[in-house]
Amino acid sequence: MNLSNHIPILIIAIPLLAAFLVPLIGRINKKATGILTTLALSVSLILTIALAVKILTVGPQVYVFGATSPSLTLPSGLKFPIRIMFQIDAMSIFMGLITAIISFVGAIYSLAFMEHHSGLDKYYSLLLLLTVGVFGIEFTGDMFNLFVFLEIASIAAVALISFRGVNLGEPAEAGFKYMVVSSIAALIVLFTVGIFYGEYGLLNFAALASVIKYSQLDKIALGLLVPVLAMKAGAVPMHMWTPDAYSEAPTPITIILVSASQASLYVLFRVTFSLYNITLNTLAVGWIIIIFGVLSMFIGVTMAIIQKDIKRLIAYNAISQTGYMLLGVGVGLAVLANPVALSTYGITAMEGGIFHLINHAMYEGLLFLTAGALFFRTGTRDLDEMGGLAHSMKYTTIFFIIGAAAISGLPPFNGFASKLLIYESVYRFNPLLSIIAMLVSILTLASFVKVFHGAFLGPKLPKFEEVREVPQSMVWAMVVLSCITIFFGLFPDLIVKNLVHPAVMALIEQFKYTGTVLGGI
Amino acid sequence: MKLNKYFERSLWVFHLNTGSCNGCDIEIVAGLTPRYDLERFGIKLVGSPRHADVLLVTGPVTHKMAVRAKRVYEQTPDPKAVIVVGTCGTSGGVFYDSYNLLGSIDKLIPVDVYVPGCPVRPEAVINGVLQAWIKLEKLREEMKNAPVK
Amino acid sequence: MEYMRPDEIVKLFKKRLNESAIIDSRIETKTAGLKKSIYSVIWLQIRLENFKEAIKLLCTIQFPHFAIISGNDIGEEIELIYHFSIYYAERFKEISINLTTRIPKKNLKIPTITDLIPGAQTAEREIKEMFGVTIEGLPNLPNIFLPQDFQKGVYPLRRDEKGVDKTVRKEDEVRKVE
Amino acid sequence: MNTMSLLGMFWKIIGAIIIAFLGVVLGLFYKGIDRKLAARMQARVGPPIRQPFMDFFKLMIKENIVPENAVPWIFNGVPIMTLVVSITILYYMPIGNISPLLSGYGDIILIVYLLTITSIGMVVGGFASGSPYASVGAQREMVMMISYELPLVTTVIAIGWKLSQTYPQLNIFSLAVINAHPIWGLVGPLGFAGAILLFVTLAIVTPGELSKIPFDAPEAETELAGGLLVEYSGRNLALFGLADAVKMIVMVSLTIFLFFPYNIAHLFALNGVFAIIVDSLFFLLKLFLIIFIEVTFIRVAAARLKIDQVSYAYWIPLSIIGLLGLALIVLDTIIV
Amino acid sequence: MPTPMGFELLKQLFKKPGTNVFPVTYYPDSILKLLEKVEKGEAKVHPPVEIPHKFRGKIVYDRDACTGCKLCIKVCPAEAIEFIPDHKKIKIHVDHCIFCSQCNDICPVNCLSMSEEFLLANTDRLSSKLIVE
Amino acid sequence: MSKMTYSIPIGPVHPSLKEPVTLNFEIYGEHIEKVNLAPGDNHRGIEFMGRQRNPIQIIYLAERICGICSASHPFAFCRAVENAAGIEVPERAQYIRVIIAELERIHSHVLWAGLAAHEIGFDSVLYLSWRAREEVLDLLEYLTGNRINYGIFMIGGVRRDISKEQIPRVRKTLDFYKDIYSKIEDVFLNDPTIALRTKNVGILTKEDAIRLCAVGPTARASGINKDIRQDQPYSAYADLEVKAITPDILTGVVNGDVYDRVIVRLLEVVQSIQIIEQCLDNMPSGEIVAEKKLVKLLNQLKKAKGEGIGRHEAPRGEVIHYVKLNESELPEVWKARAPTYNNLMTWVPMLLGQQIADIPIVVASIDPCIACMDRVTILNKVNGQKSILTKKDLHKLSVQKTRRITP
Repeated sequence: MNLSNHIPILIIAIPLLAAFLVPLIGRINKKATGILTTLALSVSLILTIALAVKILTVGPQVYVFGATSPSLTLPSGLKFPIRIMFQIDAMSIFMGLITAIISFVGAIYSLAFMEHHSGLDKYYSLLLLLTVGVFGIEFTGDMFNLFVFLEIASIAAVALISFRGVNLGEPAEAGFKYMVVSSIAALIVLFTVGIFYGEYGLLNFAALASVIKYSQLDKIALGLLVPVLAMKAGAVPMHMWTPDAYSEAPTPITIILVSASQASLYVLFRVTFSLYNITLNTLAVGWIIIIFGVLSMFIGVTMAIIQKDIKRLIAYNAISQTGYMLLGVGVGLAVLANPVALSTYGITAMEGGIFHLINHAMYEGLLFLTAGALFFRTGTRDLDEMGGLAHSMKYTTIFFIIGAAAISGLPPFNGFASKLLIYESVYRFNPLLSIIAMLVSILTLASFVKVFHGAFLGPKLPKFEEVREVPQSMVWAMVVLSCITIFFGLFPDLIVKNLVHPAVMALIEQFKYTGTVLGGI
Repeated sequence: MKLNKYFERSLWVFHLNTGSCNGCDIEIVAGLTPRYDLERFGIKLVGSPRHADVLLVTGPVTHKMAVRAKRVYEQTPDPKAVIVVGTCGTSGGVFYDSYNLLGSIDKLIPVDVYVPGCPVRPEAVINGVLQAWIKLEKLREEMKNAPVK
Repeated sequence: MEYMRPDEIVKLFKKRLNESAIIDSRIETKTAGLKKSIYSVIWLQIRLENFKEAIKLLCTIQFPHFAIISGNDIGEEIELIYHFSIYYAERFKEISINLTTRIPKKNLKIPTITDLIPGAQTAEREIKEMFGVTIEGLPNLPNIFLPQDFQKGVYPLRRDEKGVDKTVRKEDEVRKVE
Repeated sequence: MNTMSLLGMFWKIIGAIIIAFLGVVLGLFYKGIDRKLAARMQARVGPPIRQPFMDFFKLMIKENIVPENAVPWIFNGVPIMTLVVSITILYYMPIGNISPLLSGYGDIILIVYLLTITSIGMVVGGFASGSPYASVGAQREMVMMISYELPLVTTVIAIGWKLSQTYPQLNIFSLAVINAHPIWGLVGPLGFAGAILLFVTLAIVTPGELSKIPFDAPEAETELAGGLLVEYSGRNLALFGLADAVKMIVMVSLTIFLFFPYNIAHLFALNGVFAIIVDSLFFLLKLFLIIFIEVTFIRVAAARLKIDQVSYAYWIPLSIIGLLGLALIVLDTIIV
Repeated sequence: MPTPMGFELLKQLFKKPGTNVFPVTYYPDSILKLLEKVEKGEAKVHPPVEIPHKFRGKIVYDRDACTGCKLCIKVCPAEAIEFIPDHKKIKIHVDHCIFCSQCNDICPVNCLSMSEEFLLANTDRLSSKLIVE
Repeated sequence: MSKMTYSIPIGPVHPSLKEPVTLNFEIYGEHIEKVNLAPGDNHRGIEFMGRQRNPIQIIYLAERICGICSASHPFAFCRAVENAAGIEVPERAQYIRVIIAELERIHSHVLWAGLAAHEIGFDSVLYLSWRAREEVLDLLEYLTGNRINYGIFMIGGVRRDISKEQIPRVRKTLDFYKDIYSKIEDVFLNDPTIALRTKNVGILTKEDAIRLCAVGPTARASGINKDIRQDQPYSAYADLEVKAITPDILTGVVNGDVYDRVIVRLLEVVQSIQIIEQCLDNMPSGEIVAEKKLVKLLNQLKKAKGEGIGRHEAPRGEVIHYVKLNESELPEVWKARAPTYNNLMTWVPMLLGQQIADIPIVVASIDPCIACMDRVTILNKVNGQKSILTKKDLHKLSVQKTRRITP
């Protein structure tokens, strides 16, 4: 019974505790709140990494609250997992890493970015809660807790999105939109929980997976879950909330929101792969997801190109990038039932999709941060207002270039690495998909050249005479992300082999997932 | 100012008309056409003074163009040469006694070679370029002997 | 209306405008080539008051081709010659018509003809700038030829004190003298 | 790659230097030939073939002016970046039967992207100059880049797909593989027609990619006075020139790899050094021919198109041709 | 491209170029050395396109025949002719001359005539080469 | 700047203009919203200079109004002086004048064809046509003694005769043009890319052409068959059958676009060849100049009193000179109007709504001769009162524009 077994709960608990401490500290010293948050998140980051190492070496870990075994023996001698438990395999920890890094960076960034705002204590505790929620979604092992954490995250997020002031129009609207969306999502999830419980009397993923038989009810449940989760992930055509939320939220929150949407993406994968797996008609569902993906890619980018607001532009690009992940994993799902195809290109496609997940979090975060930096200095998000900032904000410019190059999949940045995986596997499934994907990434490039030209190039504008580089902490936040971006870009095989591949396998090999829980029984 | 033997082997020309009668201008263009083909010597007409090595100036300088001519000359990166083509650019020719003329170009910018003629024949243009080569080569010799700072 | 011989045209002018309007009229006939084929040029000098209606009348004959306005500074007056040609686009038919009018320097004003012939705008602006003639009814457009900062009250083609006095002599006079 | 022995690394570096050098020299050389041929077609003597070299050396000594509106570090950085990138592409290219220096996953897609970077380099450079002409030029370049991407990608993917159907286990997008399996051998009559269509597509994309007449709207001399290069002078201009030359080699060799990867050494039962020499020479010959067809001739035999005409030409007719080619190849495979 | 121009160009490719390679085909290794050679007569310079009879080139002045009647000055459009009062002769500044040969026509004693020399480029417009007297 | 239009100045120093003139465009996207002409960069105050010179000197001044029309202006000027002073020109001289004028027309049109091709980036055609042009230049040099600025016109006649032994050479050249012409025509009328760039570009309706008093090929391409050689024949034209060329002769329709102007000019080359041949065939013998003795001529002109206009159909359109002699050595008034002076205004209707890429070809399509046009303007400052933006604003606006048109 050493401490290392308790890492999972610690990862959640520390930020949670901090969340409640922050207001108290805030009474004493405003500054301290930020510091505390950063500390808490850094600790959970370290723990996450530690856990990741453990899991990737030892194997999946099940953490049961208040017991050693998840199962409860009924008088009848029947055993099945009933206790609240975290079930963390390669996939979950992969997501966990993303969240940990992003939230940590967000916290650092906030230090300077939010300096002049009031109500910092609320801000930070909400931030922590949001993080906790996201962590929970990724770690939890049963449907109901999924719902709980979903709610936690949503509520925190709603508050944060409209943090800039409910009296201001846009933030309020954005917050409201998000509230509606997420409550619908939560309700649907709850509904499906009902369905499953009613049908099997089980809530634990693993247990469900082992008994699920793809009955009519299950079909309904799936039919409800897939769109809803896609909506939470901001896939076209249910993307209306994304641009508002992303652009109106304070920048550090925006990037955490990105990882939150990815969390729901994760849930989508979890449901389709680990829960249903080959029981369902993979080809059909796969295609549905692929279509979601292609739509998101294309519409997202075309919308992005016409934007004038830099954050909205990036937000729309975020949508189109989500499309890539859906595409990659969708192809994987589509050929799940066909071992040959799966081995030749299915796995690669999924690797691409999953790898893109983390890459996306990194460069998207970076881009949002640079956008935030511009906003921080110029006080505007309108591209027509800006211009010639490369003269005064050299670092920001460089970070932006890195981010833009990465998102448009230019070598040697991480975006290229993951997109390449997608291209060179997807075209075997259907050549057109690859063509569209490549075209989209060129369009993405175009949209970012536009930003680059508008905001950074050109003559120094008189009104921005006094503009200078952003404060240390923000720069460092961006440095962290750009380092990761470049590192992933330079040694993709390293990451794919050690981090992504296991995650993909965790998704594909359902029995392992169930085994970890039920095996103990 | 640096010079090397490749400079005069690829003189890129920017054509500047400061109020000429077209005669010289079309003869310059004719110089590029098959019959005379200045491109044999690596001479090529460019669209931007930034790319130019040689300014071919034609015509008496009207006050208006004087400003432009000066600006173009400044925009041209060093090392550069100026060749005046045509009598009116050299001295004013028939165009004198007017309230709007500056007269010859050398009042405005330093001129290296004058090519009188009204209008000059394309061969005369080539000959003018030849003079420029000679001048440049001599200059290089000097620089070799006594490197200018 | 049907084709009219030069003398008929002059008659028409005399008829339509009152007698005093036409100060002087003459028809030149020139010959060309071996065949000595003939073409004619009409010179009409018209009082300033009737000038505009003369143009109107001309337009009724056929929409004239407007060439140019020549100006000349003759002491107390400025003489403007509007060069037109009509009956173009037919072999041997075209007739050049030059309408002359004189404007006293006391009151340099002449109505515009751009309302009838838009193509005349450039020429009128030119006259305005060269001789300081006010063209009534011409929208106050920026100088087409003179710069905005051109010395006020100086009209280059005037022969009196308002003309350009000193001109840049040939630049190497000096050299010549030595 | 990261598990490469030190010696191998060393050799690679040497090779890299050699190839970079060769690429540049060849590029300029072929540029010279291109200019000479163009001149001859226009009944002129034309410049000596070594003219591009002289231009380069001349430009290197010219003063390098940075306009005050420009962002200096971007303005000066872009040409270098462009050149480096276009040279990098060469490292992925097998010449004759010499295998490429670098190779990994999907080289050809990588190449497509690197080509994009070179264009983007020009665009950014143009924008960075802060002159209206340059901006218009840059916008046009941007539009063109997007326009010809679809046909280009279609061609590449189509061929890759065909290969993948025939040899599922190969690493399809590596040029070496494509080079080893000519498309013509794999397809039936239908696919053959498709392949021809694809070749046409690529042949028309090439001048656009190199922004040569009739697709040189971005640098239109008589409209934009040199377009996006208008503010560049001296060293930067020289570098752009080099990049352009190398890019020409790259694009044309791309055509060769995709469509004419044949070697002749084995016909003479040669092997070892001779084979390499013969094939390299043969490769140069192919290079020459394709350049003549795709660049020189089209360049001198057409007028410059307007940007909207260019963009239309690429988006609608050419894309359709490309997709048709793809469709034919797919059909061919399914039927057989 | 299968356009009329296309065929024309291809035909042209195998024809001889219509260029008159004056003074030399390509840039020589050293222009000065070349000129020396030409001086010595070792190298030959390709002549320009031959100029017709009665071409109006650089003006030639027969100083002795001139009577100083100043008619040429009267008609010269470019004021290229300068009268030197003390010995009643004229001096022609070629850098002003526009080669109209009007002075030749009006000269009562035909002391002025046009040569066929038209390669007058010079680095100094006041050089003796450009002044006839 | 409401619709985020931004302004681009073309000229005075711009590769597509061989002569300085400034056009300011307000561009929206790639399309032209507003055109603002600011000529005058090329002004030399020639008429002013004319006041201090005697008629013979003015001939050469007139010649240098424009190097390309260097036969037209002297022609018109001489006719004006002759009309004013009542000098009769010998028939042979009239014929020689016409021959020279028509040779110049050939040279000018072929030159224009080349330049037009150059503007749309078709340099091969430039080289083709300019190679052809060299022939006529040689001929002119052979007849007059100079390639350009022929200096052959003299008040009361011409300075050089076309002798018997020169005629074969002339015919040779004409034959050369007969066969090269077919080639050029084929290129211009059958090349797809040229058609793409010239058809339906820069349209000038017949109404506009009449109202703006357009002249020359520009007017004829819009369907006005107006040609002084036909309408009011002078010199030898009176004996020749000259018909004004309009595009419908070839195509049957009149669009008034650039393509039509190309057609008109090409056809006029053929016409000129025919005219010259007719002239050569029935060229009368006799004197070539009314007054051989220049001194006498000068005195005669000094005594003369009167006014006269001289008109001539230059390659670009009607040239008209007005001269008033008033018993003095210097003419009292000398007014010269070149075709471009009238045609300049037609740029505005032609250019509106076109693209940036069309500017060079449209501007070139009227075959502008700024040197002619500007002869009268005094100093000129770029773009009158219309606010031409500083380079910075320009850039800024183009930045905004990029946002719209990228991609």
